[in-house]
Amino acid sequence: MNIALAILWKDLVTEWRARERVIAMLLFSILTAVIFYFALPDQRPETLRTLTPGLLWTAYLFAAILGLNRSFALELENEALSGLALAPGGRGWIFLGKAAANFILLSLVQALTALAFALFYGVDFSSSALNLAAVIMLATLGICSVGTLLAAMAVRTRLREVLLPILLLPALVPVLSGAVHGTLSVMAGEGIPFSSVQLLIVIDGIYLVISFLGFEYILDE
Amino acid sequence: MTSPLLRLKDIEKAYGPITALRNISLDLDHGETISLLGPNGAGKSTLLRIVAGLAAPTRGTLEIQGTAHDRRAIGYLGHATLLYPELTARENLIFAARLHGVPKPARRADQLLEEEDLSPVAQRRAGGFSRGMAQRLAIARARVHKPSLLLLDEPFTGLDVPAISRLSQRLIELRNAGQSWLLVTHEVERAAMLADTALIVLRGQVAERLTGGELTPQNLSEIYAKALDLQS
Amino acid sequence: MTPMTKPFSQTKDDSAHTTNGGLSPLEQQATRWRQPFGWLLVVITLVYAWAVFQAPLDHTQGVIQKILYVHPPLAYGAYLGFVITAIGGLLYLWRGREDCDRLAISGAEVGVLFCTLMLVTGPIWARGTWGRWWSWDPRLTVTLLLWFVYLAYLLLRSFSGPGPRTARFAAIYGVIGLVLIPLNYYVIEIFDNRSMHPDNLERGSLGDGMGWPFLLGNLCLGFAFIYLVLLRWEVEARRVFQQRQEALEEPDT
Amino acid sequence: MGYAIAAYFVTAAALVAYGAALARENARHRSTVVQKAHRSSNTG
Repeated sequence: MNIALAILWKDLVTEWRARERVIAMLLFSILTAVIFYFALPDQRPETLRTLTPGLLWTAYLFAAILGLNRSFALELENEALSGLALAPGGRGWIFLGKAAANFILLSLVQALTALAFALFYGVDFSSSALNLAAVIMLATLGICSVGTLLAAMAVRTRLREVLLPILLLPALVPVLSGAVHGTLSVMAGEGIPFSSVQLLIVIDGIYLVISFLGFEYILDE
Repeated sequence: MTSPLLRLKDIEKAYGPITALRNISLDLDHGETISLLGPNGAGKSTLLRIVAGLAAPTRGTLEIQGTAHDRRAIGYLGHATLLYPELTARENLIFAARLHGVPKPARRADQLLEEEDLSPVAQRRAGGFSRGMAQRLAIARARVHKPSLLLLDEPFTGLDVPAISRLSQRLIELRNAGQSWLLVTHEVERAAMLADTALIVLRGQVAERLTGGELTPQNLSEIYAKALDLQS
Repeated sequence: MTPMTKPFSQTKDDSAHTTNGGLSPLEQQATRWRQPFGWLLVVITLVYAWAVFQAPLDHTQGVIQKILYVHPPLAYGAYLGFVITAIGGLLYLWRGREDCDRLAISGAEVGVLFCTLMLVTGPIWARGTWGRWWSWDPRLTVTLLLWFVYLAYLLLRSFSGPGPRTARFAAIYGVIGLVLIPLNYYVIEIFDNRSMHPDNLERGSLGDGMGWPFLLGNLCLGFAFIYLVLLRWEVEARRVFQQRQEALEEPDT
Repeated sequence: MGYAIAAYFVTAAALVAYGAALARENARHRSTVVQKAHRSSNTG
């Protein structure tokens, strides 16, 4: 457990000092919000409101991919990743540390992006902010668990960052579906539908187990 | 008899079609130091990565203290420093200590900074270190969990003269303190002066073995030159 | 935390020491078993072809409805492919068996072929029935999602670099791919109740006299899938064997 | 009518072509193994 906390601390301190990752993710997702605005057929309020969940989660997915790639690109500097591979003990804890750090940084970006969407799209989240946060947390847990596992693999292949979205997006279709459904009904003020919560919890559980056990095998040569 | 610190038997390593190592066998006892001398591409680094547990041999067995591989017994210093540029020297060591489950990581970090006399730069970020200082910090990191066997892969490359002599001095001190290490280098001088035994590695195989009295820089460079002529 | 981590002795399986032509004992057995299976496949194909010809015409859709006997049966290959890949991958991780890793490759490659054929025959059927190529028919959509997982798997395999790392990465992604089949099916069939799939290719139940051709179609294409996987498995074993032979012969400089 | 034929044709063609390609490669591998065995035996 200590290893996971050490890695979480290391990632957050590194990010706090460099701040490059959070800023890049934030600018990217807010920029996506703006671009979507121009991409929409018309700017009528109800069009914006109905499309917001889908657009919001699309921006989140791509910001997540940016952050996950960066999270392991940092480990490649000075081959620090081999330093992690050399550590004794189960590597699942290393996975937990990295996933937790990615989760915290992504949640920060998601919160600020939600504000940007609220501002640009005139959508009022405040009434159901708590429920929305819950849905976002649940989905982000799934994104960060399988995302951390796949990023650790993708960044060490010859395709580097290009491979991550190709590996990750098919795996996130169920998560996206659950997240968008949850967001839709939360924004409609009906609270979080049980079906979305159940789906997301099942996926999170599966991906956390696969990633925790699988990480053992991907740090080796 | 107690099992050796490190035992390699018929180690083979093939990357797809390329065979990097062909049946290498090697024993290293507690406190013994060995240097592996050979041209680039002879497979020395591959062998070291296998001993470190970073790579698995295609065939052959590897035992550390009589049992299968145990990463707690190994300290590895490769070409790369494994350090995080944003973290300070002290933070890097504390992180490495916690990673290896070392009790009281802060105290261990300070002790290592003392030993490698890096205390004055403890609070500076590792990213700003010169190659020589980064190397000293990397050695401290490799020794954080008091490994029984220290692996050094071409530690002298890229160092200026004072740094080379300091590092050589350091390795001799460690040896005298009973720390066994396995040094990979392509410099004859280092290979002969620092270790108890020198092995010449050519094209993935141990070609020659010199130890004790016969291991002098003069003797080693002659044999090494002859072995290189045979090979080409 | 366990002090001792996974031991790093060499791959301890006997599958690496192969005898004739690089086939492990399991692969030799599969190859021997494949020959008679091939003849059975030829017979079934003939009977299947005859059955399709004489199958009664569907009064509403006409002859195009006969695609029912080829499109859905392809699904076995598409889904079974990834099950084989995942199992092969897990056996490789757990037992270090290289021959199972080769089985995983074969399952994926033949599986993606069947998946692609589904994504070709499905739109052909939709085009003939509704005049447009793509309909978000539930089975077709799940197949499309699985198709992306297959391609990601094959891409990961080809770019993972030398040595056992490729097999390990592929094994892990194979497990994720396997989990995705039921997940995607659940999401599309039950969860996504948006008016997403108005038209369903296989909605009609089988009329009388259509049961036989459908059964034969499933048998024929199912057997074809198994035959091709076994064949591809042998080819993969021989490819790897030849690669290693070439490496041993010419002296590496 | 054409659609049904197209569907069956594509499926049959793809499967047969793939199977044939594999069989050919298999034969090629087998022949090289036999050749080597032959070569090494008489020069051995």
